[in-house]
Amino acid sequence: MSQIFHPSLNLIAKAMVLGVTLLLVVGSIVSYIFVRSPYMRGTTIAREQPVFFSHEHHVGELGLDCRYCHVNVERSGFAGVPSTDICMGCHSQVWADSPAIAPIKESMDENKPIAWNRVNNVPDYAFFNHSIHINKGIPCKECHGRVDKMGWTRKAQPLSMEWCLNCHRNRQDHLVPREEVFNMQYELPKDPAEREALQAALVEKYHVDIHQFNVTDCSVCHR
Amino acid sequence: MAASTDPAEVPVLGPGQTYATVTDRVSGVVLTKDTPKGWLIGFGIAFLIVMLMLFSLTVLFAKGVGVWGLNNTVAWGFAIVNFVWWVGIGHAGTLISAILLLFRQEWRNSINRFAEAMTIFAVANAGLFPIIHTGRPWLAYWLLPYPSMFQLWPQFRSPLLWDVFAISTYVTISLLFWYVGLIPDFATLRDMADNKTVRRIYGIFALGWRGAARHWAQYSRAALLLAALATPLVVSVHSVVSFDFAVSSVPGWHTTFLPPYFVSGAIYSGFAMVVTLAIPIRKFYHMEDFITDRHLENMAKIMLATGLIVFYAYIMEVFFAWYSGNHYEKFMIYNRMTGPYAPYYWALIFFNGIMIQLLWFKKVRRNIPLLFVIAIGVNIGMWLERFIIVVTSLHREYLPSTWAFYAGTFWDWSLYIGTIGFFVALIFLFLRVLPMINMFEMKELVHHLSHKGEEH
Amino acid sequence: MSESIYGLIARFDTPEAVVEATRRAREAGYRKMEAYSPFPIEELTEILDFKPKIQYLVFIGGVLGALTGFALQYYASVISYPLIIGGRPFNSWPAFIVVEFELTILFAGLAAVFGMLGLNGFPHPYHPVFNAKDFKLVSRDKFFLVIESSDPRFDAERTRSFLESLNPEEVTEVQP
Amino acid sequence: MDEKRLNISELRKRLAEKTGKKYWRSFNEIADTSEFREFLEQEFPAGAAYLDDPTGLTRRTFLKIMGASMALAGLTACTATNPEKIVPYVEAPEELIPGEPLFYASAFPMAGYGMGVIVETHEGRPTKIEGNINHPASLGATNVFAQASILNLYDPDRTRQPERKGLMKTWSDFVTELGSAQKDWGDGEGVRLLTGTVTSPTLASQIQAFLQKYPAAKWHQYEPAGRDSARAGAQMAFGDFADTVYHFDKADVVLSLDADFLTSGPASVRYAKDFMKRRRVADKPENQVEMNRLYAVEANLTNTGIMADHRLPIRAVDVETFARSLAQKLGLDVAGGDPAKFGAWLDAVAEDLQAHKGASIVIPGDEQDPVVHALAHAINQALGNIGSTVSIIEPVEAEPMVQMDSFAALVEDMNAGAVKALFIIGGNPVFSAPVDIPFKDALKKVDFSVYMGSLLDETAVETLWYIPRSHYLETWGDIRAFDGTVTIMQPMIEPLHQSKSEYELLAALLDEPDATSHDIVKGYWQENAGDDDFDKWWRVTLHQGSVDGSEAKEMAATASVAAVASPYNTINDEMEIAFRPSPSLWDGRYANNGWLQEVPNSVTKLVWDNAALMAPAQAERLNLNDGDLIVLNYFDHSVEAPVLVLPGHADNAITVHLGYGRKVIGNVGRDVGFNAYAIRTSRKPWQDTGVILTYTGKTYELARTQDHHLMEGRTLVVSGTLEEYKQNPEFVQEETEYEKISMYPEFSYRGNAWGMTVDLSACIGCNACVVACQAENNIPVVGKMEVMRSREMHWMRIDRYFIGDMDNPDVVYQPVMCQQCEGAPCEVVCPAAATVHSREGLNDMVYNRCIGTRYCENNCPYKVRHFNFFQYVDVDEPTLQLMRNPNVTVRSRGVMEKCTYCVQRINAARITAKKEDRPIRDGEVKTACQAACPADAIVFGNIVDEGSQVAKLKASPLNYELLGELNVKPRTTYLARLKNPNPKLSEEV
Repeated sequence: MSQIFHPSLNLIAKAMVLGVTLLLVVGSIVSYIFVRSPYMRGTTIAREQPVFFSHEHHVGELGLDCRYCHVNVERSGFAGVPSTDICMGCHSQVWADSPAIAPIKESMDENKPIAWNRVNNVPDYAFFNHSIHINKGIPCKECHGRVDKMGWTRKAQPLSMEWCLNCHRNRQDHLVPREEVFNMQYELPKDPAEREALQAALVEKYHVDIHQFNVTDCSVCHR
Repeated sequence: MAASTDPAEVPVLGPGQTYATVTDRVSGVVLTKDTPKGWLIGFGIAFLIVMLMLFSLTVLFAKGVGVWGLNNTVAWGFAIVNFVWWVGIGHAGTLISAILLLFRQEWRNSINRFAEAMTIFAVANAGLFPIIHTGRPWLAYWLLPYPSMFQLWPQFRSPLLWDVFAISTYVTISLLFWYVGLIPDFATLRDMADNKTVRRIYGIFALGWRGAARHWAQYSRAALLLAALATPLVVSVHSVVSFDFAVSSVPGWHTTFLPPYFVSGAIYSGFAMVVTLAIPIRKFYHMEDFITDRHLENMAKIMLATGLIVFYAYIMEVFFAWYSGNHYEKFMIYNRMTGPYAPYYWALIFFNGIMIQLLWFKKVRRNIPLLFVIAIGVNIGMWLERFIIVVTSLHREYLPSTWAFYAGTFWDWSLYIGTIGFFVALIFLFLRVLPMINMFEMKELVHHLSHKGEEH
Repeated sequence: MSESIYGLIARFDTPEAVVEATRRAREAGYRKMEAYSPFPIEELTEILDFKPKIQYLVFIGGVLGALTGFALQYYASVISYPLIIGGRPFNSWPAFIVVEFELTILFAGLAAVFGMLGLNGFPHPYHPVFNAKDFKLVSRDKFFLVIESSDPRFDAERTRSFLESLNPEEVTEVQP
Repeated sequence: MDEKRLNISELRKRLAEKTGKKYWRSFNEIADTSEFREFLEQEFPAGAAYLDDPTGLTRRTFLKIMGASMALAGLTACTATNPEKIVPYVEAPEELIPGEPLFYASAFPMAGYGMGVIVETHEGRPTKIEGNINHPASLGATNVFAQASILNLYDPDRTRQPERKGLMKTWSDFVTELGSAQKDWGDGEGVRLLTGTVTSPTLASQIQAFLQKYPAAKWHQYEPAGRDSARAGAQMAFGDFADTVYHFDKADVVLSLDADFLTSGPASVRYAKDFMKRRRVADKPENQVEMNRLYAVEANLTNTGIMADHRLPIRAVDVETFARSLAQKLGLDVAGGDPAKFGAWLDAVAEDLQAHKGASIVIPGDEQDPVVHALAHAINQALGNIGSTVSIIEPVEAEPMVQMDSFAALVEDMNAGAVKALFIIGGNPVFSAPVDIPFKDALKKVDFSVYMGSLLDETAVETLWYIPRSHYLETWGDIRAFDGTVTIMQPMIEPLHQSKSEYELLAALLDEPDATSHDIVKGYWQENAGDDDFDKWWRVTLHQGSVDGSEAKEMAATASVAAVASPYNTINDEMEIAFRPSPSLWDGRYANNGWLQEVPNSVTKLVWDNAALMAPAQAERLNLNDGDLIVLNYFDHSVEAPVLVLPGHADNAITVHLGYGRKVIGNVGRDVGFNAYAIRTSRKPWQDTGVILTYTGKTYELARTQDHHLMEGRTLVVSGTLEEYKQNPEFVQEETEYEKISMYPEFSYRGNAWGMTVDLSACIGCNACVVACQAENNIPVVGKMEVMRSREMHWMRIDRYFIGDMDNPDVVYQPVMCQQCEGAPCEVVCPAAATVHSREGLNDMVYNRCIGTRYCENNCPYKVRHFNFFQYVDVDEPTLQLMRNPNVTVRSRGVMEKCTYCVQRINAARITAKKEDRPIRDGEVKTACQAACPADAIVFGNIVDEGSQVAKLKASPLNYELLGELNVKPRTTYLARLKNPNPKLSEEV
């Protein structure tokens, strides 16, 4: 009887078996990492806007307070995008006739709102409330990053459920004093002991509920 | 020989069979160039029905499960009925190859191959239903435990999740078991074929099997262990399926004896399906020498035994309802017997309880056409049983204000019939490209028989 | 030339013959040999004094499965994301038994199959023995005994005559 | 938005593509595709008014894109790769905080009367109606109509702009044509005004001005389901028009003469509140429990009849006889009674009433004949109730008149050709006119006819001009409540379409076509407020939602017995036909409201249809069954109607509901049910004998949300009598005692524990909760077909069971919503962990995790879970997106949904409380159903806080768990239903 396969196939066949197994393992690891990558979470893209607006300039250089434009962030679940008249508050004098301001003027004159592009977007079925986070001492930069260093605004955090949970389950580690919430430069004490003491105190002060044996209630965000 | 009266006289193998003849007869069916007319016609019809199934599925996905007869009271219908029915059928194969192997039942050798094939095809159908019956099937993968970005896991207390594990394990093990059994036969086909490509193809699947004694040793041991594992698996799978109901709080579902009841029911319907297939196949391919009346009779006996267990379960159900003194349980049974679905219930009792009693008589067991009819009847009866359990329990539950009715729509039926077509189509393909009978085990049988000093 | 061949192969018509032949060859002190048959013959295994190891793998597989099963469920429902489900405890182990059981079977089963294939060195599409004359009948109705040239006692002439003495149907050389 | 006007020829082209639709309806449908969207996308619709209004009206300018993007909380996650637009205001209105709701006081007008409401708005979009606690007609509660009115505002079928003979026009076109028409009006001869009942002071003054300008012009009023009998009755008794106000909180014994005062009429909410004050016992200590007692005499089985401790089903025409017999028993000198006929029942009632002189009420139904009202007045007077439990007040209406006569007179003149210009404001008379008043034909004789209505309806297509009427949430206005209290209605939103208010129409008639409702209403009050600091008065009044001291004065009136001495009707034994306003569609005005079409009739559980209701005995005699099509023939007018057998209905009588069978209307209401107006006459508009009934042999499919009406001997609704309770307060506990064992240890929940009690003694089955829930939680409407497949989506339903004698059964209501079980069976079986428990004990339903196995639904013993078998929610229609509650996810196809205890409200309250570092106060969180309930039957709160009302109620011996034997530990529990039967008649109960 004659052979139907070439001797080399012995090795190749075995190699293939091994290869497939390997592929499965590596594949799953890669995909695990990939879906969480900045690329997939869109934290790399600085999104263009209809108006050339730079947080870096307004916050970093001019040192404007967040609340100057995001007026309701302490009162409302919805931080709020500044209405045109707020922009005009300054720009009716400052840079009044620079081309960069033109779109704002136009919006004012034509009574047409400016259509900004959403940067930080959570799915419609996830209900996030700014005011409570602000009021309990979660600093803006915790989620929005150092906007004072951003030209075009960029998504700073993955904003995935995993990410939300990890913070909610270690609330004390993210607290800062209420008055530092809007301060982009504020740094917690370097010394861990000091830092812990401070945050423990804040937990007391703001009545942050940290005794929840990891149970995170779904209906807090989904309803 | 088929006319012999004493079952012991009826051999499990026709006369004059040698290693060579066995090999040639069986592999011949596969390796022949000209496909039989009957096969082409049969497969053609089955294929058309598969098209119907695909159409039905398209409509389902496009519009939503609302196209079915479901409502807010009877939230499960045909999909789950068919699921349980198919899983049940999917039990005979592994049972025959595993349990009967452990018990060293020689007569299993000729039927285990296509019984296993049947199992896999049936379970494939079964697996389809739980997925498509969900409202958002494209998210069914959420039931697999993987590290998602929600950091959420499936809910391991849910019987439906147990199903996911039970069914997938069952499919995997059955497939492997089947394939392992096929390896030596692949080698045979490789060696028997004249066409080089054909030999190559079977050669690949044969993995280079060459019948070395040491290989056989590992092989038989592995097969034995697999059988030992598969046996509890078979039992567990349908027990788990029964948990879907037993674990719930629905009167008519919430019963502790459901697992044994379901398992025996599964074996019952499984064997019925094997008989339903074996009779025409052995006729069409003239395999009477391998699938003898002895086989059919033994299967008939098993049907009788399991059938009696099932019938007993029906009676117990009624007894418990009465004995429990629970209003809802009592009402449930009363409603089954006299409610809007009473005809189904009594039909079920007839098919699974009364008709089966005929098998007490050897004459009936030996009467092939009649046996065939009975087997078909049992298939129907077992489907009705699942329908009764699912629908009649749900449609009149605790609060009379929520009582409602359920009836399958065209889309329910088309999908059910479609899966039957799918099943048959796969069987046809199997018969064409794979040895329907395990050749090496048959040769082993020849060997044993020759030692018993019987045939040659 | 004796070095250039894989070994000598003898064809037999009946299982009894090959069993007998193998015994005799064994007694004659041959070790590097293998018998081939269309179906398993237990005597051969004994004669060749071969002990299958597969069962250990299966056991390990089973244990692994059980552990994975419980670990997975415990991690998911107690450590990673505990949820209040119908007021049941986070670690409702009675409910976890089913999945644990299924995984035990699954792992053990996989170990059995792939263990067997592995131990048998499959896939192994090319093997010298396929070169032997009429060897394809091994999967039909013939029985073969091969004595490999690598056996210390192997000698083209003497081994051939020895095989001839076992009244085979035919003795031929197996090219490597 | 003239530039948005449609090019007709272009429309015709598109029309060609559309088929099978009435041509002039399609105009609007097509119109609303592209142009209307565009219109919505602008922040300020072109030509919108009051941009610079000092009173901060800018807040009402709404913002479609942001609004919709928040409202459209669907189940689709946005990945980083599809950027979403986010649009701020141009000028931020100072008091508006995006993301935070605002609440404004206004009034819900119906049939001329107002009910004070508080409107919740999001980004200037009204989304929910709540009751106004300071308003006499509401006291914080609402009714089913008020709840559903929000949908009317956003109804996609609303007409977009004025039309002239089916062609799209604008207001200015109308004004021009009106001007030229007015030229030859002279003194107004032949100029007529037809309105519904008018109580609005502003509108009234405008009409007066109009009548002064055109002295020969006439003003007619017509309400198809109006209160003529009450007016005529008062006239009969007191010699002059007067209104009656009842004080149920002061009444120990109440007799209803065919009056469904608990759920029907302008004061029903208030009356239900007052009545229940005297009926709820669970919140009182066991030793001092007491209940009022209600007797009801009626033909149809109404909610009031169901609440009654004793109910006497007799034909509506026999009620007069009953009243006369009672009067005689009470020693009044009237004829025509037949005390023997009513036997012990009558004696007991009379005795009871006499025993409670000055503390009882005899209340006649608005649908009863005037004489019954007059009799009731006389009886109340004899019992000394007038002045104590019954007040006679000056008419609330601007111009009381017997409307049927006025309407008849108008049509006479029209037929005589004496009417050259007719202005119809609301009411849809072409549809609702009695058969013997041929309004439709008469209308053809009027050259210049103008109709103002909210939809293009039967009347709109017959008149020359049609002006879309602004919804009450779109316009300023004022209206009086049943007791005369005036509310100034403020708009919550810019008119969505080119609609106008009746004030603006009247202004146009007075040559001020550009006057805005705001100027008109504010102008009127500037003169009549009688307050020197008007701006303050205005702000305060708007804020509190009622004008101080505006309630009608009580008048000294003595009812004349002589007036009612002799019988008014000659009663025969022929079969009776009774016409009643539909509890869902009223006189038909709400026919295009999907919520109201699908809310189950609380008694029959019928949806999307009306039927000929008859007693079982009668159906048996005539060998008829549910759904059999019969022809009702009454004075050679006939209509085909399906039979519905209603236990407890009076024998030898048929009741039909008005308002169905609309032919010209939006997509929702067209051809739903049969039109009972087709056999209604002005001679006997409410009931008469002599209807002839023939079976057609055909049957018709009726959709009911409940097909089985008996409790099958199960302990579902536990009920007893006050006596039983007094003797053995524990009787409920004994009835619902079960051994409870569990394989697992008890789970200890932390923090707040939300729970609810439902008082079955209080529930009047009015459905306000059901619709409130629907509005609050974005619950879709599924339509008749789906209901027939038992796929309705209402998160809460009101189960209704009949007990005992078929001819006069005891009927019980049981509101059932998710019971929030601590040992929830649904959670255990969900493989995806899509329904789990929160630490506060809520059974959370996570839509976005649900894959739709429906296992939870099977395993829910209460069957309160509802599955989206199809994509039920309309996510395309722009106006409907504006209506959605932005705080509740809009569910998509294939997911399960259910009651959440209004978790969005709990969360809002929790956040507020946390910000203020305090616990959530009792009563701070009110679920939508609780807030709407006029009977305060539903109480929600924190059950671990002993101080909370819910905790107190759960401690009551009347408290029990539904299906307690299943040991699922529901957080919602029920308070057993108590009745207070008269011992003398108790064998009847």
